[in-house]
Amino acid sequence: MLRLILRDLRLVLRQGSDATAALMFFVLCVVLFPFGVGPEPNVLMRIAPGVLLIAALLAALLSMERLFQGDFEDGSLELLLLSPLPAEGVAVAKVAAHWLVTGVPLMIVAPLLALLLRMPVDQLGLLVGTLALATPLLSLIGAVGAALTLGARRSGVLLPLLVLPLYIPVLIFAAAGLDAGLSGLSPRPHLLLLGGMLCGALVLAPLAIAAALRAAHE
Amino acid sequence: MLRLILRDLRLVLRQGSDATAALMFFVLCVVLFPFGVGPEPNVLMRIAPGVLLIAALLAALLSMERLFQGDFEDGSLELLLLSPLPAEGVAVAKVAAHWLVTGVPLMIVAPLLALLLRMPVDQLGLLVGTLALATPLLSLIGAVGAALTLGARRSGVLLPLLVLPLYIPVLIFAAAGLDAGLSGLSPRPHLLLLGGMLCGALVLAPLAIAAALRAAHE
Amino acid sequence: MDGFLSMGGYAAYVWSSYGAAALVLVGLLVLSLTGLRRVERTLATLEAAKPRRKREPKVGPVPTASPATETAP
Amino acid sequence: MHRFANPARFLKIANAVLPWAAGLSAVCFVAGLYLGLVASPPDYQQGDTVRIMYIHVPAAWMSMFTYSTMAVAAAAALVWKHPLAEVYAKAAAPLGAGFTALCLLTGSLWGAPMWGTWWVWDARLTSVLVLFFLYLGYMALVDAFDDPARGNKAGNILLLVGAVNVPIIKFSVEWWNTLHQPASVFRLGGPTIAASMLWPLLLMAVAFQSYFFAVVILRIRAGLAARRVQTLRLGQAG
Amino acid sequence: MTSSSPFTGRDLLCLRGGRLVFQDLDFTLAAGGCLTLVGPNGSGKSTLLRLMAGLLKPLRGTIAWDGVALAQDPEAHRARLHYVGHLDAVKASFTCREILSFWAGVRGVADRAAVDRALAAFAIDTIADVPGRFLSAGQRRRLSLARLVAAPAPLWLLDEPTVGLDRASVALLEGAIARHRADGGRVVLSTHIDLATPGGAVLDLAAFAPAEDDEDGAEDAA
Amino acid sequence: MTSSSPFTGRDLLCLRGGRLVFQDLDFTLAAGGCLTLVGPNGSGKSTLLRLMAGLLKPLRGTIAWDGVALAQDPEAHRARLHYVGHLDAVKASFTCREILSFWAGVRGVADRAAVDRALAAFAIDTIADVPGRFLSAGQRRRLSLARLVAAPAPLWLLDEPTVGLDRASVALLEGAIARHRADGGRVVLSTHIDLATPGGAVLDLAAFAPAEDDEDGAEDAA
Ligand code: HEM
Ligand SMILES: Nc1ncnc2c1ncn2[C@@H]1O[C@H](COP(=O)(O)OP(=O)(O)OP(=O)(O)O)[C@@H](O)[C@H]1O
Ligand SMILES: Nc1ncnc2c1ncn2[C@@H]1O[C@H](COP(=O)(O)OP(=O)(O)OP(=O)(O)O)[C@@H](O)[C@H]1O
Ligand SMILES: [Mg+2]
Ligand SMILES: [Mg+2]
Repeated sequence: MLRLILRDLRLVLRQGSDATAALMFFVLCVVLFPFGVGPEPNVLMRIAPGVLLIAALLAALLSMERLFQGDFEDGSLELLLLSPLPAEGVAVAKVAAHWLVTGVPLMIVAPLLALLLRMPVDQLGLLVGTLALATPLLSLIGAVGAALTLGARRSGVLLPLLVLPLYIPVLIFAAAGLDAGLSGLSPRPHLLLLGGMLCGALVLAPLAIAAALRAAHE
Repeated sequence: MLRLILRDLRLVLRQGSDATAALMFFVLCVVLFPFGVGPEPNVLMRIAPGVLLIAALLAALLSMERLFQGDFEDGSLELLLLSPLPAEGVAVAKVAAHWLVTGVPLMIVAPLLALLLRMPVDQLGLLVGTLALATPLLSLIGAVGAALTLGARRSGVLLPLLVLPLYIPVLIFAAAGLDAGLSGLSPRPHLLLLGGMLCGALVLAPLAIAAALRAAHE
Repeated sequence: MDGFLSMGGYAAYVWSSYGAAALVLVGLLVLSLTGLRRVERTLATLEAAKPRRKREPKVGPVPTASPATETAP
Repeated sequence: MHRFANPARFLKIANAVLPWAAGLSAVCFVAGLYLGLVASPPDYQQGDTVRIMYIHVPAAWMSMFTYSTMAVAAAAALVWKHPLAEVYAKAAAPLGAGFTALCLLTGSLWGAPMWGTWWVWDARLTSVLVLFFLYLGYMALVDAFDDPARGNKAGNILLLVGAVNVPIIKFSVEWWNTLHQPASVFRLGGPTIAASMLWPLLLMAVAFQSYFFAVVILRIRAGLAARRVQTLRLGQAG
Repeated sequence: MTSSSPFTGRDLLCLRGGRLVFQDLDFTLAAGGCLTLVGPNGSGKSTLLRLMAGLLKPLRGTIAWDGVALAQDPEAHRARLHYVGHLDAVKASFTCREILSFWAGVRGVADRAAVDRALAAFAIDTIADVPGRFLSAGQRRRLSLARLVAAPAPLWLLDEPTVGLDRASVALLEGAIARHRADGGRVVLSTHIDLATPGGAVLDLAAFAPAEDDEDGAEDAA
Repeated sequence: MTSSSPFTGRDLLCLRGGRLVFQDLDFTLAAGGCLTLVGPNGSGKSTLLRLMAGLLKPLRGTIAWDGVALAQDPEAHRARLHYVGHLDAVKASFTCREILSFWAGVRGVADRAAVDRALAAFAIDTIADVPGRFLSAGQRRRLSLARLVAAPAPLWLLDEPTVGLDRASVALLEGAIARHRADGGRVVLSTHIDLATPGGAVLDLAAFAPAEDDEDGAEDAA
């Protein structure tokens, strides 16, 4: 499993631009909103947490599509499922590699972008904390969707359709936590909820992913 | 060429979910914003045109990725390039089919969503008109990006990187037109600009797409 | 000197502009130089690794091979 | 032009040019910085912030110049298959991105005291931002392919498509009303001040330009060497 | 189908991924002729076929039809060739007949009878209404080959056409090639197994591989 | 490698895409044995190999190793098999050696010498450091086959392993199979061409086609 994670990370490094490109998309997406919404600072400040989270969500979603696709198409996934590794182990390894490559860099850049959108400095810790809970959740849930749509005809449009409804609760609680922080309330209950969802997903998602991967190879 | 358009339309209908899924994504995306931003009506109303346009843009972007991919991977594109059709004709046909399948239905649903976001009824005509200019532009520009990233390693994340900056002007002028309409000014200059961009893209994009498709098969 | 450094009260803006310029220009220069050093070193080791094979044909095929690139369609 | 097609001949010329370009750049930087920071007076309207101009304007010019030359190189590579053109475009891209980033950054730093805001979404600023992303997109696209030749080709097409952006940057101030001043720097405080600001500006412009030539020659040399390394590796393997 | 125009390649040199694949390669193919490309893996059979189709351009040398270089009139060349590569262009949700009529239509044949004839020629008429996703490897390949018969074209370029075919289908393919040649058509194919091509020429690509110590040419050219 | 446990299938019936592929199929494979699957296109060779690998489940009947049904202990079965399908699992940006050591590592072999031996066994040691993107069809396939040698496993399931191989490589494969069998390994392979498997059994899948489809089969073969 560790070997698989390392191989995936090496694959990303070798092929260069994955981490940077998902990140780039995140940055671009945040930058896009002022265009559509107008440059008024107070409006921007008001929607900053929502925009950051939605951008993170979309970045995760987009990079998710290729999570299993490459290995599926060239037969690697078939071989991995036929290897002595349990299918759940394969699933965990792929998700971990995805999170290390997209979630972690995103957590690092997010505070900078938040500053640009004029979020107060004392909220940045909360932002990073929320993202630390939200990004692995996004990776886990998205991977379930990616595994389910594997080999599906229009996976590019099917995947968001499946995954977005599951992403919405994450978005709601993360945004609620950030809003609570901004308005001086305690974000704890929302963060605890997110943490609970993360624990649940850590247990359930690998099982679901493994089952979906096996089904894709019937 | 007509045959190719018809075949693409049939492919979409047969495989079911493409048109509906892009549309669904559009709807979901618009619905997502209240969650991220909070339900305050005046904020929502203020950002409605921007949100609608950004959602249209993202829907176009996402459905774009598979535009040539399927035909590329199964060898159909190779055969089309070797057929007596000129490569530019292939490009135009694919873009036309994409627009018919995503742009047109989107134009039909957009007014309904706009009503949900409390856009004034007398602005709906302008909204549809703006989308009628913007969606073909999105299809044309996106197709250039899709053709360029064909066979690239991380096309899923590279494509937005290439295409979003080119989408930004479209977004700006469309949003400016809608905003002008909302504040009682004439949207004409912005729409004329969009129209000019569309004419330019209609001439340039097929050439660029054809060149990129040929390069993808070297 | 103080007046020079304070830039009429705009020190933060002016000096960070010049600082950024220095950073970008020097950074690009250093990156380019180290990149060049690195490839030239690998090139040297690669060429040293197989000198025998390369010397002999240098006399013959090379002149015919390089015009090929110039007349490439 | 075809005389330069041969890398060896190009390298001979480039190596001869390199020290001159580097030297000119150093001299102009020293002179320009002295004139710009010390000798020239502050503007009567903008005060000392006007000194940002000596970075901002050369960087802006170079960002457009670099992109234009890259687009020409792309056309040369696509039409005449000129072997050096792609190496040039690839070598120049990070420099262009750097200049564009500088232009954006110094513009923001200038805008904060002058306009009261770091950033507005007007046509000039937006089109420069698009230029920046075009550079990044080009660099990402070129090395996203397994086959370098294929990456170069895709990059060339992108460069040509993006070339429409350059006139938009140039004329954005005339076509749309924006906060950014039009090409009017020389009118700011009358002809006498213009001379004292014109000299440092021109010196800095020459310094940037020759810096670009010097560094791009280094980068082209690296690009040519990298190509050789790759073919040697492949030849060894096969 | 004109009968006297030769299809020729002169002095071809091809680079792939920065590496010299073959050089000094010449070929001539008259009407009714067949050229079989053989050679070990990686010797450039697929590369040469893509050159002949115009998908790749040679770094040196020219390929010409009746004395006119391909680069001068790519449209005309495309109109006269059929290419069957490693990929089968089979859409999962279309039936065999739909796929075949689309490709025939692209080449201007809108005739249902021609499509049915082509299906029968490769014994896939029994699965004509089965969607692509249910086809086995050999069935897909046969569907891909049926394009050759559905819309006539004077030049067939076939890259390992027998891959995945059972023996009966190989015989059908040999028959189709023989009939095509009897009508004045020409065929270039690559293969690792024996395929009966009476009177056809064989081109061994191993003979044009760059000499071991000749790699400087490749280096300079890259 | 245990030597007495038989690998058996009993009374297998398989549906694919809602269609009956074969029924009443039995097979037995003892240690050192080789089973060659033949049959026309679409007769179910690939399907049977995927059943044996445990990727598909039969609708009726059981496949068992030493009397233990696969479904009861899929992990143990996965640990003992090698599968080479139509896809080669070659990553464009890794070199041949990296790809091979990864797959060997997944099966617990972290030994560089074993990887080098496997590369040599299929004559790809000369391109060991070439990235996957530059491989031709046959070179990729050889790399895929080298997995068999790099990490030993008692059961080899090979779906048309000779596709794309030149003659020299086919001989290398035959040698590898013979050595594997001499060590007590067993091999199931499907093929359309002749492959020397001395003392091996042949299973013709055409014999197990469902009755009502018999005429289709006949037409297919014709
Ligand atoms: C991020 C913000 C900014 C960007 C992207 C930007 C971009 C540019 C560009 C591209 C040019 C070259 C125009 C040409 O050659 O025609 C330019 C020139 C110039 N900019 Fe800016 N600019 C920014 C902010 C500012 C600010 C805040 C000021 C001053 C208050 C300023 C003053 C100037 C001046 C004086 C010129 C020279 C015009 C001339 O050619 O005479 N810019 N800028
Ligand atoms: N897409 C590619 N990019 C770069 N190099 C390639 C590519 N495809 C093949 N090559 C290289 O070109 C050479 C010739 O490959 P080609 O596919 O033409 O061989 P082939 O004769 O068809 O072999 P096979 O019998 O294995 O199919 C090989 O050495 C290979 O390494
Ligand atoms: N993924 C699939 N889904 C549904 N049906 C399939 C699928 N793959 C194959 N089939 C059907 O199952 C049958 C057996 O296919 P299989 O691929 O096992 O044949 P095969 O003997 O390997 O043929 P070939 O020699 O052409 O490879 C065929 O009739 C085919 O229509
Ligand atoms: Mg080949
Ligand atoms: Mg099969």
